[in-house]
Amino acid sequence: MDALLLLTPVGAASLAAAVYLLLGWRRITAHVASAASAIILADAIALAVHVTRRGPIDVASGWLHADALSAFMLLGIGTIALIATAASPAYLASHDGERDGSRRRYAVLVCLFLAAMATAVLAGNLGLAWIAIEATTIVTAFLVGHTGSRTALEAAWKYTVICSTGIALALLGLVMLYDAARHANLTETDALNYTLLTAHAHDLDTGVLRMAVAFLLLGFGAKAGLAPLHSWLPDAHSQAPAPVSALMSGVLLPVALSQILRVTAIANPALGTGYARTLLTVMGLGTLLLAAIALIRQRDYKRMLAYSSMEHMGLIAIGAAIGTPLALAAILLHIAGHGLAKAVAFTSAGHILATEHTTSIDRVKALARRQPVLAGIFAAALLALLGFPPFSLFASELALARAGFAAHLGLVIAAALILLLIAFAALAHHGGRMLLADADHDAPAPSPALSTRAYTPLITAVVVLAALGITVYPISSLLNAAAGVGH
Amino acid sequence: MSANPVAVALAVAGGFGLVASTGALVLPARIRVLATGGSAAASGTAGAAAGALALSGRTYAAHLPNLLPLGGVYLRVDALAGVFLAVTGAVFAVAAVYGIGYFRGHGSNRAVQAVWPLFALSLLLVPVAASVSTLLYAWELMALTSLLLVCAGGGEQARSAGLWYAVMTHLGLVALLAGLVWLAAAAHTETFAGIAAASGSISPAVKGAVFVLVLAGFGSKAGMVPLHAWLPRAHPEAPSPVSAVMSAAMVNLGVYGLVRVGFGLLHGGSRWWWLTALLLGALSAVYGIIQAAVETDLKRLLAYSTVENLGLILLAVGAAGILSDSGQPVLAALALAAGLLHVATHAAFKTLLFLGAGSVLHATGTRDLDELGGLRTRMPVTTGLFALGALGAAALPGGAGFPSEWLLLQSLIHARVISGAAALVMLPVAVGAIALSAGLAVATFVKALGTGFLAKPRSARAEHAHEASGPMLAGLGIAAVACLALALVPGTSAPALARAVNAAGLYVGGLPEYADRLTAIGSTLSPLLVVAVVVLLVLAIKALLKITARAPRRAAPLWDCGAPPLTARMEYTATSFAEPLQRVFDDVIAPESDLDVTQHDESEYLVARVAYSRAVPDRIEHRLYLPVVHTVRRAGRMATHVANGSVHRYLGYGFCAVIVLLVVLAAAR
Amino acid sequence: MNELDITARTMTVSVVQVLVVLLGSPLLVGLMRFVRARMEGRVGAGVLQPWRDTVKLLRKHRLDPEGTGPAFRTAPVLGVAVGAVAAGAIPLMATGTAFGTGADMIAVIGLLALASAALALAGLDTATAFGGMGASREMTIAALAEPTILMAVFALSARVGSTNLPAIVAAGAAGASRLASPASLLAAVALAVVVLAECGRLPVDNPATHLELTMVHEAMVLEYSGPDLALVELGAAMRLTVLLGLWSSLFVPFGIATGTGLGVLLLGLLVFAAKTAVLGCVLAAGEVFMAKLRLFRVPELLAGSFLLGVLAVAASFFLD
Amino acid sequence: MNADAEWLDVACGAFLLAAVGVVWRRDAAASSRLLAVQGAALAAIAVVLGADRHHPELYAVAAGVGLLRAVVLPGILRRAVTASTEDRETRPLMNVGASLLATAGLVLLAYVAATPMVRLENTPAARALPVGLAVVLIGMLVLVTRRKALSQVTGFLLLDNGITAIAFLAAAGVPLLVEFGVSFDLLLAVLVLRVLTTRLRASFGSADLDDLRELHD
Repeated sequence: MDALLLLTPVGAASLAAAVYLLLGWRRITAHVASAASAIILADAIALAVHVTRRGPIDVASGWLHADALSAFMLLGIGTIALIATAASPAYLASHDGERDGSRRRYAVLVCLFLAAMATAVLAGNLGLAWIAIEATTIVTAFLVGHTGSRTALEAAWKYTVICSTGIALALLGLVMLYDAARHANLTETDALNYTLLTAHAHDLDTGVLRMAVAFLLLGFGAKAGLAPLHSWLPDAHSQAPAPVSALMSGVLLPVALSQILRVTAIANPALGTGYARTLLTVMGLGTLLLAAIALIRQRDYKRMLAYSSMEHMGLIAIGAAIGTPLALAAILLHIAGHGLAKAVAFTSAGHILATEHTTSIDRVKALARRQPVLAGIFAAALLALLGFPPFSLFASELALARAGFAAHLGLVIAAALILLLIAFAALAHHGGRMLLADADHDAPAPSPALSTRAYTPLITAVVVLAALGITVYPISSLLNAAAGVGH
Repeated sequence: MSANPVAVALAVAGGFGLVASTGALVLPARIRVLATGGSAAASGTAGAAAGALALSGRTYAAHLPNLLPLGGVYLRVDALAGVFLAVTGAVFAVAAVYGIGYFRGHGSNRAVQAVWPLFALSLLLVPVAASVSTLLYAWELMALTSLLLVCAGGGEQARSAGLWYAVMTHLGLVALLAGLVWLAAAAHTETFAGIAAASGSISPAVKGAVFVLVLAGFGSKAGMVPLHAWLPRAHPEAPSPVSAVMSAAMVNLGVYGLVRVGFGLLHGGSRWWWLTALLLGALSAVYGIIQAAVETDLKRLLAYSTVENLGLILLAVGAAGILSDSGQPVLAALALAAGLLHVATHAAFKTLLFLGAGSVLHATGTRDLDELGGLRTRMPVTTGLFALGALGAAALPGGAGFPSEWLLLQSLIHARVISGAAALVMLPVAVGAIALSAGLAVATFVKALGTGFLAKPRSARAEHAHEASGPMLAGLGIAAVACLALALVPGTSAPALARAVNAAGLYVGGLPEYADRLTAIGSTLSPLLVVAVVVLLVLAIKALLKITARAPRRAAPLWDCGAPPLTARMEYTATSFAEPLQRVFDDVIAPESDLDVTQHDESEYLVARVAYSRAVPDRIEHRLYLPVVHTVRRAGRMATHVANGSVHRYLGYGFCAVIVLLVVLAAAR
Repeated sequence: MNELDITARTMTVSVVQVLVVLLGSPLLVGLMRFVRARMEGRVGAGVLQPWRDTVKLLRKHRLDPEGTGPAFRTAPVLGVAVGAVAAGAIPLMATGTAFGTGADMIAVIGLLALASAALALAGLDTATAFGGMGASREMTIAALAEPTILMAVFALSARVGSTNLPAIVAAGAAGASRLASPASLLAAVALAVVVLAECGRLPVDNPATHLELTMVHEAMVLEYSGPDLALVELGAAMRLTVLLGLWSSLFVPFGIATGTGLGVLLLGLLVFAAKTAVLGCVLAAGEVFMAKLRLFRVPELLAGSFLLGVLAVAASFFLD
Repeated sequence: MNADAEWLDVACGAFLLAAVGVVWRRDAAASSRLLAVQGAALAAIAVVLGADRHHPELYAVAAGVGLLRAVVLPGILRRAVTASTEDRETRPLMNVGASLLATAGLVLLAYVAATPMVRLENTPAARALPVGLAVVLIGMLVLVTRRKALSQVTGFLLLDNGITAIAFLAAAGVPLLVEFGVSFDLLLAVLVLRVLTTRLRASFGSADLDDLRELHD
C-alpha cells in the first residue's frame, strides 16, 4: 500500500509518456497527460492524508521516502501539472504549423518531466533526488527549444549548460557530504539518506560539511533560479512553450528548493543556524536585487514573469534562511501560492502571445478593453504576484516578515522589502502598460478568439489562490507538519 | 445568551456588502443598479450602526484562528474604532444611494459596481482589526480594491494615476509592515492587546523607529506631505461615489492607525514623535490648501483640500501627543477630540462636495472649472448643496468645518502650560498653519463655487448641463443634513468623542472627569445661536426692504463699458481668479506658465493671437520623486550589463562564486 | 445648553451697541472723509453726507443686473446682518454682551470673513470681468488677512486662556500692565495692518477711487445700485466701525464699562464713541500722507503682519 | 601498499595533466583525445583503489567508467568535431598563457581548499584528493573561457571527471545505483548538448557561442 502510494505518481507519468510515445498526439490521447496529472494529484491527496495521520513512509530501504514536505510538494506538482496539461491542447492548437512528431515529442517530454519531478520529491536518498533533478534538465532542454527558433535554441543551450554546471556543483557537494557521512560510520546506502543524515548530523565533520553545504546550496540554487547561476531562467522561461514555463516556474524551481530545505535540515544542527543562513541570505538578497533591477526596464512580458519568479525564489530563499517553523510554513505557502499564480500568469501570457502575436510589452495595449476576460485573469495573477490579498502570497509574505523580525533578521527583511518595492513598481508599471495604456491605433481585434473553456482551469486556479489566502484550514495540519520537516 | 449587537450589525454590513458585490456580477442590467445600490446602502447603514453602538459604549471582540493563514484574524470594536466605523459606514451609505443615480448613466461597468462594495467593506474591516496581521490584511485589501477602482476607467490617465497610487501605497505598506511587524516581534505577540501590555518593556529606540515607520505608512494613506503625491491623482480618477468614499473615509484610516498605534499600543512615547507629526500635519495643511487654491480641476481641488484637512487632523493628533507628554491629559484629550470631530466633519462636507462634483461631471462631462460656470440656473439644487459643503470646507461659522477647527484652537490656547522650548516654537507654527489654511480655504472655495457654479457658462458642455437625478440628489441631501447637524449642534457628539478618546488609550483615567470638560467647552461654542441670529437678521432685513420697497425688483443690463455685448470669454475663470494667489505663492508652487504671442502678418505691433498656458506641477513631487525615479531607471540600465546574453558571463558568475566561496572557507578556517 | 447671558443689562448693552454702530458708522465714514478733505485743503462734504447718500439710495428702484441670482441679492444683507451681530457680540462699550460665552472671537472673525466671501461670490455672480477681478483680489487679500487676525487674537487669548471676547477685554481692562507686553504690542501692530486691509483702506485699497484697474472693493460691487448699494456701503461702514472698536477694546480698553450701573454704561458708550472717532481721524489723517501700494506688494505687507502675528503668539507663549 | 600509492600518484598525475592539456591545446580534436586519456586515468584510479581496499565491485565500476569516459564520451565529441572543420578554438576569451597561469592558481586553491577532506582520513588516496578538486575548477575555467560550443562540452566533461575522481579518492565511489544514475544522466546531457550543437550550427551557421546573444535584457 505504502509502496503503491509512492510509485503511483512516477508510474502514472511514465505510463502517459509511453502512451504518447506509442500513439502520438491525437484527439483521444490529448487528455492522457491531464489524466496522469489528476492521478498524481489524487495520489498526493491520499499521501497527504496518510502522512499527516501516520507519519512518514519509507520504501525500498530508504531510497523512496515520503514525509509531509514530500506530500506537500507532490500536491503542488499535481495541481500545477493539471493546469499546465489542461492548457496544452490549446497551446498546441494555436501552433498549427507543427508536425505530429513535434507534438508527440512535446507530450512525451512533458510526461517524463512530471515523472522526474515526482521522483525528485519522493526520493529518500539525496543521490536519487540529484539524478532526478538532473533528469529534469535533460528532459526540459528540448522543451525549452521546442519551437526550434534561433532564440529557443539559444535558450536551450544556455539552460542546459548552466543548469548542468550548477547541478554538477551540487554533485560535488553531494560527494563531499557522502565522504563526511561515510566517516561518520554510515553505511553506503544510508550515507545519502537525508533522514539518517539529519539524525546523525552531529557526527559529521564540520570542515567537510561546510564545503558540502556550500556546493549543494550553490548547485541546487542554480536549479531553483537563485543567484549566481540564475541567468538561464529568464531565457528559458521566456522561450519555452507557455505550459512548460508554467511547470518550470511553478514546480521545478520549488522542487529544487525543497532539496535546499533538506540540506539545511542537515546543516543546521551540525553547523549552527548561522552558516546556511548566511549563504542563503546572500543568495536570496542577490537574487532579489538582480530580479528587481532587471524588471525595471523589461520589454518582454514573458521575461518579466520569469524575473518575477526569481524575485519570489529569492524571497523563499530568505525564508529558508530564517528557518523557524513559521518561516518554513510561510515559504511552503508561498511556494504553493507562487506556483498557482505563476501557472496562471504564464498560461495566460501564452494566450496573449497566441492572440497578439508579440511578446513585447510595448505592443500589447489596452488589453483590459480588448480582451476583458483574459486581461482579468492575467491581472489577477499579476496582482497575486504583487502580493495583494486576498491571494495567499500576501499571507505568506506577511508571515515571512514576521518570522524574520522575530529571528532578529530585521535588516535582511527591510532590504528585501525595499527590493520588493522596486520590483513591485516595475511590475505594476509594465502590467499597467499592457492592460490599460491607450492603444495608439485602432488595434485589430485579437485573433483567434479563445473559447471560454480554455479559461475555466485558470479561473479555478485564481479562485483557489484567493481561497488559500483566506483560509488554509483543510491543509493546515499538512502545512505545519511539512514546516516541521525542514526544521 | 443574546448576540452582541455590534457583531450583528457588522455581520449585516458584511452580508449586504457581499450581496451587493455578487449582485453586480450576476443580476441583469435592468435591476442591477438599484439592487446593488440598495444593498450597498443597507450595508453602509449597518456599518454606521455598528459604529454608533460602539460609540455608545458597547464593545465586541473575536478571534477567528482559521481565517488568514499563518496569522489568524483578531477583531475588536471599541469607541475609537466606532468613530471610524460610523463615519465610513455613513459615507458608504450616502455614496451608495447617490450611486444608484450615478451608475445608471454608466451602467455598463459591472466590475466597478462589484468591487466598490468590497472596497467599502475593507474600509470597515480596518478599524475592527485587532492584530498586526489582521490590520495589514484589511489594509492591503483596501489598497487592492481602491486600486482597481482607480484603474477602472482605463486609458492613459487612469494608468498613470493607478501606477502612482499602487507604488505609493505599497511604499506605505512596506513602512507599515516593517514597523508593525518589528513591534510585534519586540512584543513577542501580534495581538494589539498583547502589544499594548508588553510595550512598556520595549526599548525606546525600537519604539521610536517603529513610530517613524508607522507614521510614514499611515501618513502616506492620510495624504501627509511629502507622501501625498498619489492622492490628487488617484482620487479624481475613480468614479465620483468612490472618490467620495476615498476622500472622506479611506484617508481617515491613516489617522486611525496612527492614533491606535501611537497612543493605544505605544502609549504616547517621546515628545519628538508628536512634534514630527504636528509639523508634518502643519506642512500638509498649508501645502495642500495652497495647491488647492491654484488648482482648476474641481476634483483635484477637492483632493488637495483633503490633503489640507487631513493635515489639520494630523496636527491635532500631534498636539494631543505633545500635551499628553507634558502631563496635560485633559488638554490632550481635547486636542484628540478636536481631531476626531474633524474626521467626522470633514467626512460630511467632503462627501457632499465630491458627490456634488460628481453630479457636475455627470451633467457636463468636464471637471475643469475654467469650462464650467452658470450651473446655478441649470442645477439649482446641486449648487445650493455644494455651497453648503463649500461653507463647511471654508471653516466659516455655519459650516461643518468650523466647530472642529475651533475646538482644536481651544486646545492649543492652553498650550502655554507645556514645557520645553522646541514644543513652544512649534505651537505658533501650528496655530499659524491652521490660520493660514483657514484663510486660503475661504479663497479656494469661493473660487470653486463662484467660478464653477455661479456666473455664466463658459463652454457648451456647461451650457447644456442638467439637474442630477433623484437618487443623486437624495445622496447629496443626506450628506447636507449631516453637514448641518455637525455644524449647528456639534456639542451633542461630546459624550461619544469622550468615549472614543478614552478608548484611544491617551488618557487612562475615569471617563466622567473630562467628559464634563469636553461638554463644557463644547457648549461654549454655540454656532447654533450665532447662525440663528445671522439668519434671522438677514430675513428681517430682507423683509423690511420688501415692505418699504416702492416697486418690485426689475432686471437691468450689466455694465459693459459701453462696448456690448459681454461674452462668457470676458469672464474671470478659475485660472484668472487664482492668478494673484499664484503670484503670492510663486516661490512655493513654482508654476510653469507659457505666453505665446503671435504677431499679425502686416505689423509686429498688431497681435493676432495670444496663447497662455499654465501648469502647476507638484513641486515636492518634482524635487523628491523624480530623482528617485531616475536613480531607479539608472539601476535598470545596469541590468542590461548584468544579463547581456553572454553565456560565458553567466557561467563566470558561478565560477567567481565558487572561487570566492573556496577562498572564504579556506580563510575562515 | 448655550449659556446665553441674557439679562436686562446685557441685552441693553448689545442692543445699544448695535444701534450705535448702525447709526454711527456712516457718521464715522463722513467724519473721516471730512477730516481728509480738510487736510487736503478741500472744503469737503459734511459729516452727515453718508447718511444722506444712504437715504437717497434706499428710495431708489431695486435693480437686478441680468443673470445674477440669490448670491448677488443676499450678500449686501448678509454684510449688514454680520456687522450687526459683530456689534452686538464684541464688547465695545461694556464687557458684558448678550451673547455671553457665545461671543467668541473666532466666531466673530469667521462671520466677518463670511460676509466678505459672500460679497466676493456676488462679484463673481455678475459674470463680468470687473466683478471677477474685484472678487479675486478681495479674496487674495482676505486669505492673507484672516490668518493674521486669527494670530493676533490668539496671542491675546492664549494669555487669558479663552477665546471669549468679554473675558479677554475684561482681563485687559483689569490689568493695564499686560497691555504693554511684547505679545500685546506685536498683536496690536499686526491687527492694525489687517484692519486697514479688511476695511479696504489705504495703502491696501483706495476707498475713493473709481479707476478700474486699481479697484478692489469697488470693482467687486460695481453692479450694485439703489437699496442694495446702500446696504453694501452700510455694511462696509459697520465693519470698519466694529473692527476699530474691537482694536480699541483689545488694546486701549480704558473706560469700558465693567460694572452694572447705568452711569458706567453711559460713560462707556461715550468713551467708545470718542475712541472710535479719534481712531478714525488718525486713520484719515494717515491716509492723506500715504499712496496706494501696488496690488502685488500688498501680500508683502500682509505677510509682514502675519509674521508679527506669529511672533505675537510665540511671545505670548514664551515671555508672559 | 606503497606500490599502490605510487600507481595512484601516477594515475592522478595523468588525470591532472590531461586537464592542463585541455587548457593548453585549444582545438577540439586534441581535447577529445586528452579527455579519453583522462577517462582512462580515472578508470585506473578506480582499479588501484579497488585493489587497495579489496573492493571487487570497484573493478566493475572502473570498467563502466572507463567505457563511458574514455571511449563513449570522447567518441561522441570526436564525431561532432569531424562533422565540422571550423571548431578550432581560435581565440578563447583568455589567452593560453593567462589560462595556464590561472590553472596554476586554481590548483593551488584546490590544495588549500581541500584540506578538511584530506584531514578527515590521512591516506594516500585522500592526499591525492585535491587533484579532483583542481580538475573541477579547471573544468569551470574552460567552460567560462571557451567560445565554441564543443569546447564548452569539453569543460563540462572535465568538471564531471573531477567530481567522479573526488568521489573515488574520498570514499571509494558513491553507491553503485547513484553512480549508474549519474553516469546515465551525464551521457544524456552530453547527447543533448551534441544535438543542440548540430541544431545551432544549422540555424546560426556556426557553433560560436558569441552568436548566442539575442536573448538579453
